[in-house]
Amino acid sequence: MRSPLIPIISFIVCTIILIGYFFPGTAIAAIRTPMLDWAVTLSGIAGLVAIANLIFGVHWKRLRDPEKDHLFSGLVIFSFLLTLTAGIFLGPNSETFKKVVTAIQTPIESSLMAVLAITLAYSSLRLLQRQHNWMGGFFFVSVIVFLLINSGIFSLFANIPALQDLIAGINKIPVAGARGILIGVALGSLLTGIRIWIGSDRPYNG
Amino acid sequence: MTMSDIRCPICNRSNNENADRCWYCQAELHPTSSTGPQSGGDWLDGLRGEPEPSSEPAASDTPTPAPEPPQDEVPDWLARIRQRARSEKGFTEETSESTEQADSLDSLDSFKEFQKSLENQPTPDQDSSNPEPAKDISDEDWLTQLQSWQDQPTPSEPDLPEPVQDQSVPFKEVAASQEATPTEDDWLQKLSSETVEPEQARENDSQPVTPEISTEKETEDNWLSSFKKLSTDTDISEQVMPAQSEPDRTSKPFNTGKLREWLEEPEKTDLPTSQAPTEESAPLPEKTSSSLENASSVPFDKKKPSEKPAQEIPQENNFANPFDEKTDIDWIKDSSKTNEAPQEEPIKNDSLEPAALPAWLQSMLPNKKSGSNQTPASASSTSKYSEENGPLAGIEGILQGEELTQYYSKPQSYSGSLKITDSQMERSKILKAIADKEQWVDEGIQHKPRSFRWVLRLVVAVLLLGAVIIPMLLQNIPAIPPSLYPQSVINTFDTVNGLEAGKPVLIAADFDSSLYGEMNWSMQPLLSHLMSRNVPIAFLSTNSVGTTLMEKTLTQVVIDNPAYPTDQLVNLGYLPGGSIGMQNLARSPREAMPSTASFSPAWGDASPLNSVTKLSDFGAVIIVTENPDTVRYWIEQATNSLGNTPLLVVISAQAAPLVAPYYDSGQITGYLSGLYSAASYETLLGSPQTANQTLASYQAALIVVILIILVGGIVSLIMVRPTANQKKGM
Amino acid sequence: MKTDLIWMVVSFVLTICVFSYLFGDNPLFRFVTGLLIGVSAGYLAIVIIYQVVLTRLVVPLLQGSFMALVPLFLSGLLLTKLSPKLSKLGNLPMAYLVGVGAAVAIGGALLGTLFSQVKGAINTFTPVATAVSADQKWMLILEGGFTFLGTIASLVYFNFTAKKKENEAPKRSFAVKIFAAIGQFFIAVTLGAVFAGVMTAAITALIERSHFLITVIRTLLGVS
Amino acid sequence: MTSEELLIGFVILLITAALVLMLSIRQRRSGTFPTFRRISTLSKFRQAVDFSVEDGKRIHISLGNASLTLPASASAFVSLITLRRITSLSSSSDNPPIATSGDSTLAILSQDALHQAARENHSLDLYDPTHGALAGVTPLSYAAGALEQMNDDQIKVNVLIGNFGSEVGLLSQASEDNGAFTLAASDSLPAQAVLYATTNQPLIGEELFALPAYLHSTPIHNASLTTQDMLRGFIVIVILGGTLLKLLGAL
Repeated sequence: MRSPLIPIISFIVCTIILIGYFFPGTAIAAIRTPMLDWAVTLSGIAGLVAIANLIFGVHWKRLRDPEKDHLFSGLVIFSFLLTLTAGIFLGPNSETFKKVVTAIQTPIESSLMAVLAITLAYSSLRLLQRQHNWMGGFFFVSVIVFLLINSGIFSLFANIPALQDLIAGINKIPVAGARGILIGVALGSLLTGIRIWIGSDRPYNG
Repeated sequence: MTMSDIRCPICNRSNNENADRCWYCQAELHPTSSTGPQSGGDWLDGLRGEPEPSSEPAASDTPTPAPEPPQDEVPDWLARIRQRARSEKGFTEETSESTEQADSLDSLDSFKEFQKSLENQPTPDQDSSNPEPAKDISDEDWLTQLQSWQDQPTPSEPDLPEPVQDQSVPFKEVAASQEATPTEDDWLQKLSSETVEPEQARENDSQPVTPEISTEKETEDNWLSSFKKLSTDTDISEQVMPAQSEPDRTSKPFNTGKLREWLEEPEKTDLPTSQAPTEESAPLPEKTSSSLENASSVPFDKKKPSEKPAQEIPQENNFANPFDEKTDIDWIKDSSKTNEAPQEEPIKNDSLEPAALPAWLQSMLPNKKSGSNQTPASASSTSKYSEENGPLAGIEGILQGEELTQYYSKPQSYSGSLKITDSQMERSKILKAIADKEQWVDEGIQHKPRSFRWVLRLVVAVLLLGAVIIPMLLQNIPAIPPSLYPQSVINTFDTVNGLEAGKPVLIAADFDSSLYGEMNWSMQPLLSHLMSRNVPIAFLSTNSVGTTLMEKTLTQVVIDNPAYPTDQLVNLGYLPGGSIGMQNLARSPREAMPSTASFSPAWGDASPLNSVTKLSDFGAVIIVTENPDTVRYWIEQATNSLGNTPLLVVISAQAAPLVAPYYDSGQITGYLSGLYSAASYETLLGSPQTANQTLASYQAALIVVILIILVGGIVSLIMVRPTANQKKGM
Repeated sequence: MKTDLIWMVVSFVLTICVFSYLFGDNPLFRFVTGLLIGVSAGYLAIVIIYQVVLTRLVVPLLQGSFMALVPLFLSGLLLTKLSPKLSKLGNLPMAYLVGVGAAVAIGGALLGTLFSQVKGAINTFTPVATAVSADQKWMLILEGGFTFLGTIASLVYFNFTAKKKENEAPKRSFAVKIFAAIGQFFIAVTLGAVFAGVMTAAITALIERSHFLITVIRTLLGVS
Repeated sequence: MTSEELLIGFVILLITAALVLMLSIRQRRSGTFPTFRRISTLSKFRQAVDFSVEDGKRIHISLGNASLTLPASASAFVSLITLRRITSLSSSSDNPPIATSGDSTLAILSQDALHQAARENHSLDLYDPTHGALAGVTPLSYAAGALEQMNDDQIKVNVLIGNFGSEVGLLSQASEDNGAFTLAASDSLPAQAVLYATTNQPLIGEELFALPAYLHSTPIHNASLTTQDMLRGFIVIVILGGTLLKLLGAL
């Protein structure tokens, strides 16, 4: 059953925060501050809900499904519970508990990024196969040029008078494109936000 | 996606020309689906098109196998058919005499309108000028009838006539000729629509909308009902013909679906039902009269058993679904039965038909009825149909007038060649794709076997790891030291150099574990510089792991700067809420982060932060992140509160081009991006450390990557041809 | 010290397991990904409990803050999302969050990016005023003009509106096409530069991991 | 930011919202819709969805890891709208799409989106809340969780829409390795760059925000996109005028 209450609440909250944003000295701005605090708290609680759903909804369910990978889900649940228990007993500031991040999470994630380096290099082999057009050509050349710049190899030719200016000039080109893209993304964000604000898009259930 | 060639008849939006259905509303796009009668789909056409015999109830009763007479034969079954046609005609004449005349005026008016509309359109006259139909009238005639049969009545048919000779050409020509004859059906449909409920007629005509299945069904019903009307309620012809001063027509109830050839060259036709002289005497313009001729043609030719269904079936099957296919086969059998005993049981079949036929078979009823079995039973069923479904049941006259106006006002035009052939082609493509188990493959990419890909990937990995590890192991491979210093690095260095000694800086350690290695090395020289200047450092993170990793880095840097007092480091912990948290911090740092990560007061007198009440009280704010969006969020939320406090950024190399616009705009005072910037900073600082030590590996790996990309690019240029889409760019 | 060595070995093994992905998806890789998901979720849960629930919800309530009742109420409703039957009650706090999110998106986009970037684009030629010589001035004008053209063209490239003629694909006007083509160049160069940056960052991660692996091996072997 | 700038911003906001509403109402009344340029990837995507449904395969939608408390929430909203639309498009399939996300609020909203779509398509019996799940809480753990889903043989279409980092390269490469169709769009430039190099014709820049209009095409979405273009034109004029004045001043 759809209730008009839900979108109305969304609209009011959005309006109050926006007014507080654009008119910081007004009374509404004072209301806005605790409202934002509540949102912070809520997002934290939402985190707990989603994690509970991930562990006890998705992976627990998989564990009971004979067709699914039990080992993977079992490992997720086990490592979660172990970390949670350690965190509760040791506290978040315990050096031992921090090893969870520094000795487990960070090595795995950093290694994944290292694997990404190889994956991207491998994908780059077929870069021009994928984008076999002139835009792809510019992309290709741009990648080569900026990799050369990033490598610092031009320091070998530091004696060439205008080289630094040339590199600075080349670095300006992506600034122009990035600015255009950033403005465009901001426009899209603005319009999307407005659609949510006026209630035409309702990502929530209601 | 988007819009290219085909505009959806429902939502009026453009769609890709290859699309079967509207991207937005799911309505069918092709002309066959864009009109009511045609939207019934090709499978209905398949049913209706060839198997006239299917409309033969007699056939269904006689379980004989389906012979497939050669196309050129003129067997004696034709004689039987004609004989049967005569009998049927006679029967329907009787029926027509008993039809009601309640709607005669409306019908007449609408018919006149229709005639007028036809005057400006190409008509089947073209067919009459074509000598071909006259050659083998027995065959061609039959073919024409077959095709006219097959085509569903469509409003715009008059502009579609094609020479009948084309019918002998497979596929496209057949399709074209199938569209030639629908003029008759169309004409019939219009006439018959007088008695069809307006809603249904509208669906047939202009709103093929909505789900395909329902549309098909509705269309089918309308189609059926129209034929029922025409074949049984001969009042149409009765009403029309008198109005056109053609009394002969009124006596011919079968004027709804006859062959043009038969009408135009009656002398060559041995059909006994030829009323051509009467029809041609109609005081109408040439085109219209020819239409009238078509209209007045007795459609019982359609009832003839097909000689060529066996030839046409495969063509139809190209687009008919398996169900159709099966049906077609049934029809072949039926046709053979009909051939054998065409006249035996017409009346008997009529009596059995309503209860015995399944839905799909009912779709063929119009043929049967229009062709022969125009029994009172079918007539009543038609009227019953109208009464049941119409919102104004029993007030048909009123509805007719209103509906017809709308009906004629929106004639739809089809191109003769595209109408069915495209559909067939589409479906054949889809079928082929399904049969081939087509998968989504990037255009222009030659997909290698999995093993090959693994090998290639391993080669790349070995090359890269070799480039990285060898300089580390050998330690004597020289790196190219930085000598070109980016202005952003110099600005950062100058800013840190200019910081007041006791004024704390705030570091937002908003990086996660994935790029910790890069961030760690990138920020170390900056942190070292800060510590060398004895600047208190407060740090926080909007990321759950940021402060933990920052602590680790600071621990490493402190080891290199033993003079720096560690009580100058304040871990404010996790700042929840993303940009909302940033806003809160910008508004009031003390409220946003009241305590340290260890839950001690962060802003007390003993704290190095005791002088800070607002963000601008910090000597500098330094954002350390791998994510350019994070920089953006900080700029968006904190710029107003910073005042003159410089904003510095240590960022991953991947985000450097995105930070540059903010740097150019003056929102960022300076930034370091990646390992090479860190190496430059170390050089500026005069203490080359980790960044410089790994520079050889870094440069070697990047050069290998460049070579890999170059080789791949050259191979691509040599081996791959661009597709049409790719040539156009993105 | 011994503990550190154990953790180092753990990190080493985990790194090797991840690198096994180069041979495709395999049990070792699945093991580390499962571990990563579980551990990171557990760590975040602890951080939320300590830094959000305790400090922002429980402590203010214990201190008698009535304002904390509102987030408490909303949090209670949000927890109903765990139950399929009661999940409707959770729509209210989600609508609240969405409203906040929309406001943040609007404010950030309008004031944070649009204003600043438009100002930045307008100030493209500002350095011209600081030129000390005519040559430098013209160089700066040229550079500014290039950046300016790139910004405008990139913006125009994304223009979605097109004109549609009967039986033809939608087409953009000629002027838009020209600018879009120029914009494509700038966008391609920008994406190329960013991709080069991504490659550089990933390579740095590879170097860091390789450095770590070599360090561990050396440590285990007793080689300095 | 000065109070004048804030006021100007607020006025622009109001005008933009009014324009969206006005154009939407106008489209509703007139029944005419604006024409947008062709984005060929979306045509292929539609075909891929059809194929997936016909094959009885599943569609996987990665919603990214944008939090609602970050400005990137806009991309999260777009991904949710897209999820709902794709769920509707594939409603005839026995295997409804699965959605993975890297943010908790997004995960909850993805469940809501799936539920809404199931309700609209009268397929609530197929609705499973675990089909909209948090895959991981950090970008890389999210990528790892999404990889786990993508390696499922049942997945033949992968939709990567939302806020990603460069780790999206792992996802796009895995999708290609599995022979699945990939529709990718992100508001993040590193992700766009990676997708441009690793997938065939990804959506670039703000094309992500045009998705609702292209996929759903309701009057409000069309009006939104039209307004976006109008604002773009306005910004171009402002930049042109402002630059000209600045240049004249500098010279």
